[in-house]
Amino acid sequence: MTLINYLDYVIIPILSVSMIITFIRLIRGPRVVDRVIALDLIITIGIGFITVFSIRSGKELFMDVAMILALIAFLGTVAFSYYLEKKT
Amino acid sequence: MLISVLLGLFVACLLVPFGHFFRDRKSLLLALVPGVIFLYFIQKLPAISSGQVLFESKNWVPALGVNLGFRLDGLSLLFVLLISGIGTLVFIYASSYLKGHRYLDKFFGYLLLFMSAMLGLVLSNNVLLLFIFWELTSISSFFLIGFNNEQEDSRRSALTALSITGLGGLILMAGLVWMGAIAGSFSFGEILNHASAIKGSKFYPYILALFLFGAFTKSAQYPFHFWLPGAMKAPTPVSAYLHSATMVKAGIFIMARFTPVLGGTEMWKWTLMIVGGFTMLYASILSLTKRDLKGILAYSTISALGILTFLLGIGTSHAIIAACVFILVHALYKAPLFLVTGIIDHETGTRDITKLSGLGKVLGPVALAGGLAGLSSAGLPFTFGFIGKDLIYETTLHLESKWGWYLTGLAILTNVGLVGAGLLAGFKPFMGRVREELRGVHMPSPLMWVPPLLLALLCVLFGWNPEWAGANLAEPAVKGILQKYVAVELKVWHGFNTIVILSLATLGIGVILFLLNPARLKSTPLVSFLESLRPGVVMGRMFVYFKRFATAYTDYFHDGYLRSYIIKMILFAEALLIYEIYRGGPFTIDFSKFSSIHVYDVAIIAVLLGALYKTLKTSSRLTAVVCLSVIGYAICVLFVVYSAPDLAMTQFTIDTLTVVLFVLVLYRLPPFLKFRSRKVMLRDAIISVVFGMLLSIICLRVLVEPARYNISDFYAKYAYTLGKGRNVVNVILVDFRGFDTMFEIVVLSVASIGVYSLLKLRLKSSEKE
Amino acid sequence: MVKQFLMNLLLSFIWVALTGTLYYSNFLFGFMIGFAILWVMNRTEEDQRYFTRVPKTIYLLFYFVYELIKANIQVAYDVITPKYFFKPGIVKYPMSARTDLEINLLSTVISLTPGTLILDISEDKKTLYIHVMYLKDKSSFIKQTKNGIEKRLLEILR
Amino acid sequence: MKEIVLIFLTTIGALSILFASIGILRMPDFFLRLSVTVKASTLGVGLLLMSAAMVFPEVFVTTKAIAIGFFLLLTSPVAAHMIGRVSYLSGIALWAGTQLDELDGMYDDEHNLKSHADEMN
Amino acid sequence: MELLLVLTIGILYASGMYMMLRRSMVKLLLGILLLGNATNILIFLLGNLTAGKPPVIAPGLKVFNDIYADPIPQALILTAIVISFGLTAFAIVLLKRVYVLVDSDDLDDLNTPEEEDI
Amino acid sequence: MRSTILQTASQYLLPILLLFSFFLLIRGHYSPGGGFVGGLVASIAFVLHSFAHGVENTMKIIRYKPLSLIPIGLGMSTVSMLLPLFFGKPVMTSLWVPTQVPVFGSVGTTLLFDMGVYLLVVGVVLTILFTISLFSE
Amino acid sequence: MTDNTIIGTIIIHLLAAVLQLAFWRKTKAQRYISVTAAFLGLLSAIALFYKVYHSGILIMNAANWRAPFGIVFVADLFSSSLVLITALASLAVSVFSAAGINRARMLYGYFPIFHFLVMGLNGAFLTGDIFNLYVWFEVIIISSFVLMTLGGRKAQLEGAVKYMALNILASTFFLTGIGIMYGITGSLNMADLALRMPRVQNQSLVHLCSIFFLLGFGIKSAVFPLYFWLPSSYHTPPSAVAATFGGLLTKVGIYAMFRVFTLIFTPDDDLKNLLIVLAIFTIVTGMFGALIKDNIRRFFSSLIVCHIGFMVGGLGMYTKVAMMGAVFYLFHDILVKTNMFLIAGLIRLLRGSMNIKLLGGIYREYPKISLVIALVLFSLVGIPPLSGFWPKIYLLEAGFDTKSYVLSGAIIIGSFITLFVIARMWSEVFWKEASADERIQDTFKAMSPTKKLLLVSPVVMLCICSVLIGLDAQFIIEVVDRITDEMINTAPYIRAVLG
Ligand code: NA
Ligand code: NA
Repeated sequence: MTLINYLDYVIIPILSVSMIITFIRLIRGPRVVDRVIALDLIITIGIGFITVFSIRSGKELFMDVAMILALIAFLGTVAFSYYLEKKT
Repeated sequence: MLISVLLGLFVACLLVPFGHFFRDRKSLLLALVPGVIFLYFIQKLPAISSGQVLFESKNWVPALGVNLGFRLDGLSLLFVLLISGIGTLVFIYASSYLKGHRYLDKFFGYLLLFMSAMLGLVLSNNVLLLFIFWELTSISSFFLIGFNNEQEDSRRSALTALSITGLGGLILMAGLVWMGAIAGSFSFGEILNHASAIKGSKFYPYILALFLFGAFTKSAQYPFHFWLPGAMKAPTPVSAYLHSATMVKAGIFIMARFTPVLGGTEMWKWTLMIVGGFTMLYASILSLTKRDLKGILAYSTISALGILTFLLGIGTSHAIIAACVFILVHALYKAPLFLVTGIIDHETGTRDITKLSGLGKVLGPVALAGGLAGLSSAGLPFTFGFIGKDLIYETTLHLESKWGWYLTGLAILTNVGLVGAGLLAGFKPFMGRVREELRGVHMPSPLMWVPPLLLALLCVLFGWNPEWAGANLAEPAVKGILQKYVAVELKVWHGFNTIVILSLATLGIGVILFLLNPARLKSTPLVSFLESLRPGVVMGRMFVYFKRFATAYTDYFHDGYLRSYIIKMILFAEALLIYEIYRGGPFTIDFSKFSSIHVYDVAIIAVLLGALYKTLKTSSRLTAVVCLSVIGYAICVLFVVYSAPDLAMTQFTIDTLTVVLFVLVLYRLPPFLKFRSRKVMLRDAIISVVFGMLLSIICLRVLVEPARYNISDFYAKYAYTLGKGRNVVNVILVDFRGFDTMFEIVVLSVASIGVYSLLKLRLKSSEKE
Repeated sequence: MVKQFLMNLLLSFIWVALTGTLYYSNFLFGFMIGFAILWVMNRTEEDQRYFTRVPKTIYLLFYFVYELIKANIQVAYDVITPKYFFKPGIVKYPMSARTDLEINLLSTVISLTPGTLILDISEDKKTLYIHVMYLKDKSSFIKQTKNGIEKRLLEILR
Repeated sequence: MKEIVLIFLTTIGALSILFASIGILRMPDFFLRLSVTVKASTLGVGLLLMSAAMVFPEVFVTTKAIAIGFFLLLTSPVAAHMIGRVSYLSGIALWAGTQLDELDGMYDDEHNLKSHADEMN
Repeated sequence: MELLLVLTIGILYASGMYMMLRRSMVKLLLGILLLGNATNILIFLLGNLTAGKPPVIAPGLKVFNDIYADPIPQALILTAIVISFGLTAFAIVLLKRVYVLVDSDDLDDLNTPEEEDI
Repeated sequence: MRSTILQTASQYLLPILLLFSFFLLIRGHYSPGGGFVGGLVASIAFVLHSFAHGVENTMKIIRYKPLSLIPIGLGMSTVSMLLPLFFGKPVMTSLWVPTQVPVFGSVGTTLLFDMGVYLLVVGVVLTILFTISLFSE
Repeated sequence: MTDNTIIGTIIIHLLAAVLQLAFWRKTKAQRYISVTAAFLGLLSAIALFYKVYHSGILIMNAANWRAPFGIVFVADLFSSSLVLITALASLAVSVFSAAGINRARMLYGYFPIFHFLVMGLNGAFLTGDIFNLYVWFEVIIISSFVLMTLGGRKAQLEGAVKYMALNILASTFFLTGIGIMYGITGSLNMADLALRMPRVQNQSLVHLCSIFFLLGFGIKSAVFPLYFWLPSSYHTPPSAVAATFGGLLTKVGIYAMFRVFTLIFTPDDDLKNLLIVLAIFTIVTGMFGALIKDNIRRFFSSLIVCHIGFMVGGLGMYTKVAMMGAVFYLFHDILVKTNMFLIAGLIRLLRGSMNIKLLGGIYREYPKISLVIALVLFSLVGIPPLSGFWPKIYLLEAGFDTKSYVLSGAIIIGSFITLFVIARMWSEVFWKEASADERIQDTFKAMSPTKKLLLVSPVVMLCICSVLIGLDAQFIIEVVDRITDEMINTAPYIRAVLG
């Protein structure tokens, strides 16, 4: 089994499953903050996925996208915190 | 001819800036304009009466076949002389009548405009040109009727008149355009040449209907006549000019002009005879029941117009001769009657005949004018009116069919009414004892009483000596209508024949009617029946219903609710798409063309759709925002997988910024409103789902469409070698399609300025615009 | 001045890391950009000791990667087993760290260590409020942290 | 050899992420979920990045991977702190098994946090 | 994958429309955003999907030596995304202002009667 | 929203993000990135800073009103669009500096254009967000 | 051969806007820049028109990439005449704005956005690339959003919400259409598309695609049943803005419809009939709306809808004569509608109101202005020989040729209601005595002579233009004739673009 196959048939499915599991938390909530951290985790998983995908497709270009995600994803969390604090 | 038409327009335009020079007596100078025109055309009289037709043409809009083409034949000349001749007198009269009026200069401006329009109308040799002038008469008369614009009545009458004649005009235009389309030209000569083609066309009935609708509205035929009495709100000189001599005759003129083109058919004949016949009788009876002098004159004018239509409908050469003479006759007596009425109104302040009597003692020359005109109107022998009436009877009696006698009866009845009306207007105010309150009445300036007297004297002059008018005015006019020569020999006395008996009988009955006080007729069943036929009121009511319908319609479609608009638009879109998809027929999908589905595909789509579902369902705004950003991030990952890193980056940053935006803005807003009506939600769901399905189907169809031409190969080839960049998307953005980017950043700038101003700019309530 | 220079140096290193090309010119360019950015930011605050000890920082970084792995194994076990072993609590922790940088690094490090998470810092910057997953005893936790992570960190920083 | 290391790294990385996601789903209260996710996911992604750095021979990929990891380490505790603090403020319920809550009552009306309960503000 | 995306596009369009038909201004906005996303994916799909081949010419090459994803739809979508960001920003603020003025999130309240015209 | 941690973090994230944004800008022609994304990242840096320190303080750092960046950015792009006119070429035609410049690679009007876009995007995003923060009632 | 004159107007307005942004809050400078730019724009438009009129279709390959690879700008007679007319209208609005727009609005970017809008209009007329057209449309709509909301009054914002939502819907349709178009042809260049459309195997897709364009442009041009945004919003912004909108915005939709449905898609009978039916309903809807409204700008807005029907009807009949009528009408309508809304603004300055029930007495106080206005009003109606008259002849003639009797009837009734509404307005606003209502106030009287001149001269200028169009209809007809030739025979266009 080559690395690519391994990534395709093991790693990516694991990541996909993780994403969906996290997503269930996002749907379930119950509070907005739960959704926000689920969102944060989804993005983090996304970073992982993109990394794996770039290994898999041999294009390191995609890591740039991961870099952007890593740098600014938390702005969303900050913004939601800002919102919630203003509201309470 | 062009110059004569333009002269009035030019002077009218000059009056806009230089009007203040003409606000006093100097306004009399303006009478020079019609005067000069009159003199110019009178010198053409010999040529025309010898049978010549003068043409003049100047290119204007050759593409449409519209040239400034003029044609001076007998018919035009007759009208031109009336327009300019009576015009001169009316101008003189008006400068005194409206002395000191603040809008005197504008009055003359409108009047000049009107006069030029009339001249243009009767002279034009091109149907579109004719129509242009036709509309100008409507507009200028709108301004003239509404001249006393501070009075609501006046404004309303002007609006009614414009509405009726304007509608007629537009419909006439359609008729003329169709005629032109069949003839292949808008030149009157060409149309005349294609007369048989037009008459033979299967569109003839429609063209005729459109044409006559226009003509009838303008010439105040029943049931469109009601605007004319209303138009009496205009200052009297206007009434005298527009509503006796000229504008209303435009309708008659155009019917006469087009007689060779459209006339002669049964349809033409019967329509004109029925409409004209009914109008003449109806109006003549009603004219007797009016107490307002102008009302009497207005209805008798309508009646006269009915007679003219009737005669044109009969269409025999006798009839045409009668019509031509009667045009002249009517103008010559009706104008002075109006002018006299104006004097009475001006000096006494009333036009109610029951309040007027004995004015003959204080207003001698005026009474003379009124009396003579009244007699001509009544058709006393040795007045021109007698000859007119004579010819009418001659026409009806000469008809070969059994209808002749019926029509003669109709004519007699009408004429009896007109005799009464003429006497009521021309005699009644001057007879009897002077009323106490009228004793202080002064003679007006000669500028006011000389013009009507002149015209009245003409009535007598032509009455004594009709040969000249017959040969020089009527005969060429008849030729102009019929396009063939018919001798017109008018005589004072034909000998004692049936016609004379009928004429005298008419006169006698009329006089008796006058003496019996025709106001009493008002209570007769016939009159109350006729009075109950009020097309004006009916049309008014129809208009109200029309407006009500318009309101309902507008309220239905434009109901103020955004979602109702969207629904209508989407339903429309769906209808079109469904029709087109249905028309496109079935299609097969080649599944092998599609790429396989990976686990991550499923995960991405599952997350996307799940988040979408939550967005739709949640009642928390913030959850919706969270879910929306999940959708965005899922799309971002999709872009990564399917080779669009630039897109993914942009999508992600923009999505994050959108979240920030939402968060900054939304925190004060209340939770979502819940208007849960299952029915509405179901309806919306169905509409939206159908739309989504249509889009899916379309996508599928596009996907099965075989390989496309690939323009990106060019980009791929030159992105590095010429564009000097490796990232083709970026090279497209800043180079190949740099213009898109250039102006998309404009969009961004404008949006930010918009946000800035929206939040910062607060106008004070006192600030406008 | 010196601190800014160091910050600038750091930025140029990051630049080189980003572009991945270690040319002299590239480093110089990165330095220039960094200088420009610092100039734009125009900070005037006094006494900000940025990265005075770069090597120790890098050491710290690797230390925490190690800690991270350790923490994860513990948590992972807890997550996948049906029974919950944790005894959570929010603990008030009096800091020795004083400057913003110290506080920040400390809280970052604590957040990344197993089972602890900074919830907030008091207004007077003396107290951390830490969410602890496996809280057996409050005072022993505080002591452990004081002598462990905080001490190590402050050693590097001061 | 390299392949085995890679498989090892990616597997551990993916599994940590999986545990984080299971954690976020299973944990009984918000703070526990938060606590679990931050670390596990950061680690997992870090490992995946490391494998990427190994796979691609170019230096700049390695630096990129380091940069991403660095950014994640920098930002995720901050994010966790922000959201945790706000959740506490918004009065989210702690798990029933919570031992101690020393934050209780320490915030004043303007969300200023005191060091001591008696501190006047 | 195309089939999944076709389905997704349909659902996105449908939900966008559905949201636009609600009475809440915020939902209207969400609807607009969803429609924007739907359109972008539509362009992306109809411009043909290519997995893992970004249109970036590898260093050292002058032209592509492999297949590559069509860059044009990407450029178009990029432009469209940026434009719709501008519009969205404006729309959000507009709705906020309207909310403050009318004191309601209800689109049905946005009918100042004609009598109040000046 | 006062959080010491966020404030400190934003102090060092701001330069890093700005640096990163600039990185994205100048290599956009060769790899994913470009003026847009660069500008967006730069503005995110400032937005983050404003969350931690308040908009007023962030505005002090930028010194210029973000609104004034718009004409500058737009002006730069416009100039790069119009520059070829002076060489008798159609607007928007790329003009290149003949030699390769270190770090940047090929330098030409497209880079100027992209820089205009970058500045404009920063101006736009910050104008929008800061105005909202400052003036929302 | 590429020629930079084509985008002269675009560049002038772009530079003006950028300069004005640089002169932010310096309203005096902005005013000077605006009027100067509008004037230069006119000169440039004249130059372009002159060139195109004498030497045929001109193209400009942006960034020097030949079509269909780069974005191409094409000036044929149609687009260059529209550019010219737009330049006239925008000069008028610019001058009017200099005095008629509240200073507060100028402080917040009125002028730059106005110039962006005009730039967008010119771009939309000139571009030969369908996606670029989309970008121009977005420039137009975002500018119009901002102009519509500038000042932020309640009615303005309420109208803007609907305006915005429905216009974004239009953009969505348009963009979807572009996506489909790219999907089936792989091209974005309009000339190239014209060649590729017939080669698409499944022609049903071409029709489907055309429906999206119909919907998108239909919304922009306010065709029934897509017109709702227009009467919901056009009565709310300042008059100078409403003038730009009323005169130009819907017309871009019409332009795009003509361009797309003559160049890229050839309508089949179904589509033609659909257009005719839509035209009839549009006319009827507009005239009903106009009939029942008492606010000047509200019924002007409805009249816009009504007259859009004339043009769409012209397209629907799809004969040369019909299109000549429609294009002529388009030219006339831009000038007159712009002027109408300027006049509405003038009236509001004279009286402080737009409700005909409150208005009155203007004729008495301002007879000369009133007469000029009368001229404009009646040229809208199409009283011969003013500008609105000629195209109607063509339309009626085409109605006869194509047996579109109902449409002809609708045109007649629509014209009649226009006449009625306008005459009623004249009678109420100008003739009627001044109302004693205290809300009535004359702000015009107190203005400086310069300001008065700035307000009145654009009205007079546009009035002269429409009178000239009426009197020199021959020239316009020649132009229109050539334009319709270009529409019917697209080969020269395609050859010019693709070389
Ligand atoms: Na370029
Ligand atoms: Na870019």
